[in-house]
Amino acid sequence: GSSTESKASEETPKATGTPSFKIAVIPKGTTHEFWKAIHAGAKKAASELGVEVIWKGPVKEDDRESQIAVIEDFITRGVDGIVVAPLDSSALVAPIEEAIGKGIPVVIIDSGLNSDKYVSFVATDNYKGGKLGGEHLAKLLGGKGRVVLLRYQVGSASTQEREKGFLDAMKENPGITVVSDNQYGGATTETAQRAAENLLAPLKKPDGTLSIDGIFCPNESTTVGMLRVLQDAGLAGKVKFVGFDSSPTLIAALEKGQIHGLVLQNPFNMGYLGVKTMVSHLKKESVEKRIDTGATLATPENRNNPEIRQLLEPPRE
Amino acid sequence: MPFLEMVGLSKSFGATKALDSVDLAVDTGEVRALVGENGSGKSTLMRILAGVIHPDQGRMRLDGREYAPHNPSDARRHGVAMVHQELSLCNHLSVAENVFLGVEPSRLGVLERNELERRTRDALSRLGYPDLSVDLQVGKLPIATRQIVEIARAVAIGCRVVVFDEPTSSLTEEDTERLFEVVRSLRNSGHAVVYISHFLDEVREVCDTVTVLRDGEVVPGDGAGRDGFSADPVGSLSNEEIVRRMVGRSVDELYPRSERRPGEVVLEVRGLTGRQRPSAVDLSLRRGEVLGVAGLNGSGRTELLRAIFGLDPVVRGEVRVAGILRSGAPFESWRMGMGMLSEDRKQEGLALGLTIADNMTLPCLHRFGRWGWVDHRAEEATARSWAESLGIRCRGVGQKVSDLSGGNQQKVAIGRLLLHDVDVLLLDEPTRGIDVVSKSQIYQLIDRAALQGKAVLFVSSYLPELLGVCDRIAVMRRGRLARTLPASEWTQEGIMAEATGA
Amino acid sequence: MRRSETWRGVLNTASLLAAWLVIFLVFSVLKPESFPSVRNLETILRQSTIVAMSALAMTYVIVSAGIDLSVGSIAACVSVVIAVLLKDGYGPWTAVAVGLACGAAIGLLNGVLIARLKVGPFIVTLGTYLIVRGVAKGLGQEQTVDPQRQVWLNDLLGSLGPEERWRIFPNGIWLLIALAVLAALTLRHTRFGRHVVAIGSNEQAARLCGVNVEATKVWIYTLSGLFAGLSGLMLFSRLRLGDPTAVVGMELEVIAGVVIGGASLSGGEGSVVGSIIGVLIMYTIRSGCAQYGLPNWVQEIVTGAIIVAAVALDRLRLRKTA
Amino acid sequence: MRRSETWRGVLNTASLLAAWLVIFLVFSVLKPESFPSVRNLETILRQSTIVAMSALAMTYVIVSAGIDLSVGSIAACVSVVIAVLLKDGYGPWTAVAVGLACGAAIGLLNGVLIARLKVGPFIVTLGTYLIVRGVAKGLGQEQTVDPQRQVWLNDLLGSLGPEERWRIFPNGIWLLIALAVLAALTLRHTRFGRHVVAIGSNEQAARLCGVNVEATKVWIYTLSGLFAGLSGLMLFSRLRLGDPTAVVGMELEVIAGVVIGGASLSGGEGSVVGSIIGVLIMYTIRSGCAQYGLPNWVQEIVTGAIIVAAVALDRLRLRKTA
Ligand SMILES: Nc1ncnc2c1ncn2[C@@H]1O[C@H](COP(=O)(O)OP(=O)(O)OP(=O)(O)O)[C@@H](O)[C@H]1O
Ligand SMILES: Nc1ncnc2c1ncn2[C@@H]1O[C@H](COP(=O)(O)OP(=O)(O)OP(=O)(O)O)[C@@H](O)[C@H]1O
Ligand SMILES: [Mg+2]
Ligand SMILES: [Mg+2]
Repeated sequence: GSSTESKASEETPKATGTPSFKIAVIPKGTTHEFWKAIHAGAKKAASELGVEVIWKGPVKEDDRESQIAVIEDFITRGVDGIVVAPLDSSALVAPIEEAIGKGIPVVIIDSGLNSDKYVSFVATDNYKGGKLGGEHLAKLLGGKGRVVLLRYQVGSASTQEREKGFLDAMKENPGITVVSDNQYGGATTETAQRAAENLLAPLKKPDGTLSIDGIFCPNESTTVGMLRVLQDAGLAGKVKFVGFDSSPTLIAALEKGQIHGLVLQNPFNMGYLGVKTMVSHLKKESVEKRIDTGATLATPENRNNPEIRQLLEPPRE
Repeated sequence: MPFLEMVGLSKSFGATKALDSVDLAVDTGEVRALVGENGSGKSTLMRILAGVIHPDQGRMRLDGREYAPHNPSDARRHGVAMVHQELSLCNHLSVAENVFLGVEPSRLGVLERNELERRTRDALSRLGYPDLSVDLQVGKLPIATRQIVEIARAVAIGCRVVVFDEPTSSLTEEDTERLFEVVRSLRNSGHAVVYISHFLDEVREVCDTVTVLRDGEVVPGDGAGRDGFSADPVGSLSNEEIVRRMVGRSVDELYPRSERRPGEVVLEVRGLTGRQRPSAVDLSLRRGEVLGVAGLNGSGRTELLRAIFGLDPVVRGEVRVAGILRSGAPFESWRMGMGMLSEDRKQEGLALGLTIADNMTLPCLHRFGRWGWVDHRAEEATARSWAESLGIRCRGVGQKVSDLSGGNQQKVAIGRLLLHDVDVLLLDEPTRGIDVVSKSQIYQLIDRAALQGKAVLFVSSYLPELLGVCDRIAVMRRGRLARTLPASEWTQEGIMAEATGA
Repeated sequence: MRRSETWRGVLNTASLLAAWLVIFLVFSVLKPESFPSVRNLETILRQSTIVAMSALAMTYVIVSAGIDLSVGSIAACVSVVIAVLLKDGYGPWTAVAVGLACGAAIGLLNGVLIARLKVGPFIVTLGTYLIVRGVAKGLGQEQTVDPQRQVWLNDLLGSLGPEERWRIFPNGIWLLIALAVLAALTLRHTRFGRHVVAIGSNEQAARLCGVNVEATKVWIYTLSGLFAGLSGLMLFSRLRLGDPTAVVGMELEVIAGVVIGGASLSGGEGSVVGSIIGVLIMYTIRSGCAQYGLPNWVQEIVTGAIIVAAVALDRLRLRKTA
Repeated sequence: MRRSETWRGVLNTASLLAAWLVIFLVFSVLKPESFPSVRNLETILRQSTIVAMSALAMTYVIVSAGIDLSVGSIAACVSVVIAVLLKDGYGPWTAVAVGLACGAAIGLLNGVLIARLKVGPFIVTLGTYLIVRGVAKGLGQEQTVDPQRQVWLNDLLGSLGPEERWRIFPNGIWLLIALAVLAALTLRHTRFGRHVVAIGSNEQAARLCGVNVEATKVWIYTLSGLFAGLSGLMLFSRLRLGDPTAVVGMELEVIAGVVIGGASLSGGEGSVVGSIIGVLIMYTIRSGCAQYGLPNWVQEIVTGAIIVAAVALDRLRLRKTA
């Protein structure tokens, strides 16, 4: 796994007079479009506010230990504030509290942390997002049918929230049965694709069509992996499919009607607000403890609305 | 009742019957020679005694008690120690650690270094090597010295039975003499000693009694042995008689030498200098000529061959084969018509995990088939005919080389050179571990090769065979070629004097 | 090979095939409605192809007593190279050619370091494992690269539509089969193959016997890089995008497949066909467990246990016949 | 050790230490304001401890010409075991004892399979690598396990508060240092240690001399499991939870550290202190690159290149002196 560190420090006339803060922004990983959008948002905030943003992800994608090391290195190196998307709600408590103890304030983005010492928590409500996706799928199915859930990865809090939201939405529809919800896609698109293939194989009817009516995937890599399998088998579009997050591949599928809904977060805003909140705090202004960046549903119908378009193709870094 | 008694021992390896109901008895204060052809089962018998392998049938008694060692350390606990035919040392450990490996003096698992080194020094002094430093890594020692360490391992711990399996195959005359002293003193202090060798002179010099094995069975003697066990006093048998018992017929004309007419020069070495050895060696070799190289262990004969062949880096000098300069690695040497036999067949000579045919044909696969493809049938047929003409004891050329006895492995390695039909043969100790009969076979092959116009460079530590087989003999001393004379002008004493620089 | 050995080889392959059949049958009984079908077999084959491709050349590497840890990184890197070139508008043939050339070049680098510098293959390829992964991420700008083009590469491993059923398998699998046959014949029946075996059995003896050990090793690792490149091509074809973080840990799967297939890591032994079956066994287990609905962690346990058991049984059988 | 050898050993260690110093100095020059500080050194040490702990026993494994791929899985599994026990209300000592016992038991299993069934260590530990990872996930119910308790285990690797500065390092690092000294002495000065070297140097010879090869191997792998368990304890202490998916790929880091430290994968050579420095070198590079702000992919390339270069230089140096 990996991430680029880059510095964005532009002196804008607006920002003269404010002290130039050094703010570390730490994503969970970097190979998803999602993090690129967060990076873009963080940079925009940096240039608007005239602060320096240092972008650095864990060396090993999705590795908690590796993310702890990144935070420690920033503590040693000395920054004015840390904006972090914690890979784990508990494991990251110690290093983050250590940073806070050493006088470095921390803003949490994307996923929660079991602590209340941070400045603010800027994130999507993932449970709501999952539920949104589930309700959309239920509506597409008319409240009855058989569905499957391909989970993301063991121990990932934000996707678990989404999965939970989705399953709760299913429970509200007694006509819907969840055929499978214990298979994991794993960290990459390739593993997700294999998992999806094996998940669908026993669900194929002799005539090649599927014996299920709906599919939900809780993040980008599982959604892409599932999409590939459906495309391969010529089933794309023939089964209702709701995914999460956005990427060029998924947008194309949405346009072709192969995906019937994408739950979108607002990563650009997350990065932007994360840095902005931190700067406000550093300037001794008061900030909200919880900032919801919202979840929106994109469908083949509404995909061309400007505000949806903006979320589907967020500015990237 | 004899001290050590082996009754009805049998052992088969798959289809090979290595031992067939062998009886053997050795007493304390006795040095027993065990002789026989290659593959007759000598090593197998002694490996059973030392607990390395287990017999299919039969039993052993030691000092009047039932003796059935589970493993080598069990055997050592019972006082049975063995010097193995192939070196078995740990190169990364020191001399002292090797000598006491498995039975290190220790307290609560912590080595007692001083004790360890003192006792090692004692053992080495008894062998006549008080100056060998006990804290050197064994991997850094020359082969001959390693053999000493191996022997020290057997005599250092208090044991009652000592087995030597061809201990002198890489020792000089001088070292051999010292070893004999040790063997005699073991006998005099009441040990039972078994001594395996292909050198009947050695047997005659150091052994009291002799037992002959043939095809895994003991050849019955004249009934002079004790308690019905077959063993004859060495003095009561002539060499011819022993050989007759070994092979079932008498063997004569040990050193065949046809009338050879040397042709043009085919191998020319000028000022050849390696990293350490050799230094500034000049020599030239004609077709149809056999040039012997004598010298002490460590004099650099092996290094000379390796440098000529391109296995070791050459610092200065040049090698020409039929006038063409050799510039590269061994694969070029083969292409130029030069082949080499290594003295270390286990490490370097043979791919033990592969078959006889694979090993024999490896350098000349291009002769079978074309475009890089290999015609197996032709390849196998050729290998089979050579295996037969060399008298290799095997179930077929598809057998793994690791299953063969030491001597038969050596024959495979020699077969490879002859089969490839090279012009220049570099032979390093070609008869090491080979029985008397096969030796004369190999001499014949060398002779035949020379007659066909090939040139042979023959390195050996066994002077009689050099004197018997070669046209000219060169003596090597500290990496330099001291003097080259026709074989007829050399005597054993002359060679030794030249080699030691006396 | 000697006749006796050919027999042994055939027997070994037969017993491996039998093992695979048993596993397939077990899952067929557990999931009779979906598992025992040609389509499912095709699915398993398509999943195995990426790993199997590298396993072909890895057989050579392992038979020569070497190891190549960089194959996964090379595959990921080649998938990125192909995707980037396609995205930049190059034709698919150019993309594939350049991608495979990159793979072979990395293999060549491995080979030269191993043969010339005499550094052990484990360390050299551990180094390139890291380096090439880094390069892949750099090339892809730490992103998956989606060329968003409809090219024939995309269908190398796609499942066949009903009108194409006459082809039985997609082209990628046919390519694998053809290369496997070629690799198997080369190992057994050419000088190069015999030299590989000799080096693995006793490198010093091979050198003494006039085998050009260095050149042969360079070839072996170059081949390994090239075939890892083919794995990368297959990976691209499956994902239709270049993914610098894909197939992490693939090298261990490749090695496991080769070893289940009868190769010994100390060299001198191994067969190409065995390796393919070894990979197939692993993927059949995985697919079977998943389709039977076992949780992922049970799948891992079962796969691990079967790997150990397969090799242990093999050793026991050999010891009996020896 | 022999006097001459002791010297060689000291020289080797000194040259490794010098290499580490050079790397540290380079980064100190590049980042003079933050890199050359005791706190930073402590940070690097704390980050290396998990891997270094396993590297201690891995040195034994590699010196004996073996390999253990399961250490990462064992560490993850032990962290889960400890977390589950703590969550269920057991005391921290009990949790640690049971956790370490599990690690040792898995190592024992490895050892028995390797020594008794004569299956190669690569395959056996590849199997347990998968199996144990699966078990960890099963135990943790495919979740990280958060005991949510404040116990002393949590502070084994925590950074020290100002009032504790007199202890210089946290307890976990002191434990590492103590065990390293013990392991180094054991390898050099006990029968067990010498037998390990003998097995790696020439297994057949060791057996002929009455070394109980099987028992020694079982011990070696049990130790490796136990130390991997200690890595798991350190992992738990760092994360304060049990994480079944943690430290994927750790085994390769451990092996790389040991080999950089001078061990040879063909056995017989290696030193405990060298291994520790090897791990330290890797983590210093990583931390230095991170603090200097290099992108991760550049960091991977640099690490890979340094691994190869370190070993290549070592070989060149040895060839010269030989
Ligand atoms: N491990 C083995 N597997 C198969 N066959 C073996 C094995 N060890 C020995 N043999 C066979 O047993 C027979 C006796 O071998 P052994 O080594 O005892 O002969 P030897 O008398 O010591 O010969 P040499 O003088 O050549 O050393 C040979 O035919 C050999 O091929
Ligand atoms: N492991 C080693 N490291 C360095 N040098 C060695 C090693 N093994 C052997 N040698 C060198 O090679 C020679 C091998 O010893 P050996 O007793 O075989 O001498 P030689 O010159 O080959 O003569 P001979 O043919 O009589 O054996 C010694 O001179 C020794 O210096
Ligand atoms: Mg013998
Ligand atoms: Mg010699």
